[in-house]
Amino acid sequence: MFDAFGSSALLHQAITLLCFIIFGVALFGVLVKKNLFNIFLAFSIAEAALFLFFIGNHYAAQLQAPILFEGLSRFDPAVMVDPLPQAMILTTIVIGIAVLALALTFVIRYYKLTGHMRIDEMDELGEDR
Amino acid sequence: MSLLYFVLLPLLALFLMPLYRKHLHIISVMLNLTLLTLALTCTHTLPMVERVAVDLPFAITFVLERASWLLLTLFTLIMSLVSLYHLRYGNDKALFVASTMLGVGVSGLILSHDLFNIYIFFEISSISAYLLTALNQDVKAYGGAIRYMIVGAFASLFLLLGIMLIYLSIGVLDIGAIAERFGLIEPRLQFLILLSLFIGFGIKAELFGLNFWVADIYQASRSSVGSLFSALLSKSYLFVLFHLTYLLHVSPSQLFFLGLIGALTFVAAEFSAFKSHESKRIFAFSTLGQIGIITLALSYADAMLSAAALMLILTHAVAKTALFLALDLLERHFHSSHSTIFARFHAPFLMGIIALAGLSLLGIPPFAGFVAKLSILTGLASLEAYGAVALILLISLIEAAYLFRLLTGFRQGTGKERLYVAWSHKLLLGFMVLLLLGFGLMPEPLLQLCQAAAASMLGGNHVPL
Amino acid sequence: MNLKRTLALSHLLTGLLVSVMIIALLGTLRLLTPPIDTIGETLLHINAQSTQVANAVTSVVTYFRGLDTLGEVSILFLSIFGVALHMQHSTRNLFGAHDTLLQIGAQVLFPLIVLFGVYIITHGHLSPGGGFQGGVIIASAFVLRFLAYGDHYEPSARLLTLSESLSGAGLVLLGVLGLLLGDRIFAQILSLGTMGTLLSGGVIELVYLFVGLKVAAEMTLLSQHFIKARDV
Amino acid sequence: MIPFLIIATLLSLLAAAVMAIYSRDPAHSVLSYMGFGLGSTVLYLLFSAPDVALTEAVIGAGVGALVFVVALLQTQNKEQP
Repeated sequence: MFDAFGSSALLHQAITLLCFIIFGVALFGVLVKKNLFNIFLAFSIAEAALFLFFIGNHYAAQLQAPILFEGLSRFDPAVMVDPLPQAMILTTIVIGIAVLALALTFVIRYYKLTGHMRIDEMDELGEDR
Repeated sequence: MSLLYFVLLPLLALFLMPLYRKHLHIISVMLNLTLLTLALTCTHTLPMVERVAVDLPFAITFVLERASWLLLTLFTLIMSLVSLYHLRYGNDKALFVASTMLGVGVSGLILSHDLFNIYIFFEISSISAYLLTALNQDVKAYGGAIRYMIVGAFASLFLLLGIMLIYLSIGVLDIGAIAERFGLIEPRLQFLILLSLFIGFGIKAELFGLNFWVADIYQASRSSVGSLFSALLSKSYLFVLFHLTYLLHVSPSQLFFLGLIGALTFVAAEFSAFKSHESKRIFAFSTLGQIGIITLALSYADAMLSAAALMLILTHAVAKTALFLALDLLERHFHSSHSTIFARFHAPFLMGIIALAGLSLLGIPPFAGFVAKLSILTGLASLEAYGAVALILLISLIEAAYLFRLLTGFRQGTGKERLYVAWSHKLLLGFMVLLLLGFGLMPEPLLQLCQAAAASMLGGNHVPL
Repeated sequence: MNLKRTLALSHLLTGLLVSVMIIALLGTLRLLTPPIDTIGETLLHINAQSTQVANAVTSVVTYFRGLDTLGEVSILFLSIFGVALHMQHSTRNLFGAHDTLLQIGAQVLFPLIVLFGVYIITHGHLSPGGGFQGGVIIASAFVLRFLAYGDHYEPSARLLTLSESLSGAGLVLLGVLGLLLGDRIFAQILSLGTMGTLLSGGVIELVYLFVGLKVAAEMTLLSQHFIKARDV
Repeated sequence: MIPFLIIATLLSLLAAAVMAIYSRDPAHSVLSYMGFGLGSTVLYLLFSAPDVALTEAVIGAGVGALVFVVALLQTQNKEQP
């Protein structure tokens, strides 16, 4: 029964489906949660789901990491995973954490100034002051 | 001359900041003037193509052609003007870092031809915009910045999704190469990719349905920052959106959809501006209105209309910068930006600047704004899009109504304060208005530049491999 | 306009767009087929002769797409600058622990963790890891000290910003040097060495060294500012 | 064997994501978020991307969790003096 996912196409579809369920759950959380803390957490998870989707779709059972170890002697796309998506995701993870730290800084400062961090009570902007 | 200097020089200036932390305002002016000079010296060597790292056709490529050169010059000019304006206010570290990075982000956005690289510059410009919004460090600023971060996170999420889907289906990132292979993708997947790219760039370019946040952000930030947002940020995203649209040869129905979005943006923004009484919100909505017209004009993918739209981008950016900088002077004095402050001061020069820039924004004859709007209208008429002509004329009446309401505010009120305006600021604002007047009286050279730019933008400017 | 109504409207609109996207996505899942020849595979082919680096991901990150890494480093700089700006004047450490055992443990572990971070950075071109990962590991050694000593441990913020800025400037100067001596950013101005040895890859190693130093300083600054409460 | 490990890890990630986002207690959220980071590290290893796995471990699960924990502490000590 372990051969059921032997074809990588089926595995890719399962990975894609699950990752997009996580993505959808997280985006739904962004829309319904009112706490800024949970909103940014949900964004972070949605981003991570996209990363998993991207890396997962480049995986295949016969492929190895794009690093020359003892067993391997040359770079060959037939036995190695595509390195570019990994480099892209590496970059994007760092960007994600940078944005997250800045966002949480703003949330903390906002909380210190107003005493709450609920998005539906943020009403300091608008027409009449 | 390498195109990478537009990115590397500001970064070097930023990273060396601890060495001259007392003179950041002077460094900022010098840096921006240097970049402006560099941009101007590129005029004779267009188009320029530069590959980063390897000489492969699919490596990261920086391209400077007529259209992006026009925008790059505009951006460096506006950055120089804004940094000159801030020269009087002394050393401001946060403003220096955030505005310099904004410059890096927008120049990278229009120069780069690699989609993932565009994403990086997209993030750079977004983060500097968040920092610029939170510059005042009060409740309003943090509230605005948090809202901006939430919509910005949505935008970057969908842009990332679009890029991933493109790489997963055709395996390239260079936008010229994507244009070549885009037809190989299954049509439904094509639609999905276009939709995610549209959501990503549309949110940031402040298009209808995705722009509910814009007025709040402008209101939360300083007026001088508003000039950067309105002149640089939204324009660069709009440029990338349409660059991709033209390159990918989207179907006529999708172009029509973009035009419809543009028209809706225009109508909704002008009505909101009419209802508003907060001057920063009014200018924000008026920026949205101009973006609507530009989107409408660009969506016809017609040489003459695109040239007119580029002209409108240029004149609108200069006029809005002048307006926002004048408003910043008022805001620094009165600590408020409600439109009633217009009745509380007496300063003939400043009032004249606001009136003249407002007239150019509206498109009144001796100014450059008139030439731009007229060529958009004649272009639409030559395509027999009389509905669009009627719409623009009709809604412009609303624009006229609220701008005149704002300007007549000068004549009301008693017990006016005399407002002192420094000579340097008078020179700066006067220069901008003279620029508008000059290009309004002699529009030919600018129109020719815009036509050449539109031709290269519509021609798809495929990079020779 | 009423703010609550605007918010509700915006939620409705974004929700609508998102649900359309999700439905469309679930329908088009099966259409995704892996491409035949990607740029990544081309890069893998030319990796051996153009960089002499055993870890292909490293060579892509630092050489083929070095500009992305430069942008990423500047994003990190920008974000940490914002954190430091908005969290300055913080006084009280949130973790005021004075556990002797924890302090001894921190004393013992500190050099080991730093050494491990340096190993990860300098072997980035041979094995998994590199500047970002190693930098964060080094920073974690400082975080351990913050936790153990509370308010009694304070690395010089000036030194940290200086090392962050100078390593960033070094990275940019390396790019400019590549532009001036070679004809492109991060051009190989050093000899490549032989693949698999510690001194291989030429400029790549220098790039990761600068990145590692910068990330270590930045992450230390980040945690230093974050774990202090500011009472407004 | 590995495909089933991948699917199982993804399913547990889904559970962690739901816990992290929809839990009412922020402490549970942060713990589940850490779990999510560790799970995705395992997944990247299974996908033969050790570089990304290392990055996710130190940056995603390490720094991300630190940032969230500190934000949690900073925004709670006002309510319980």
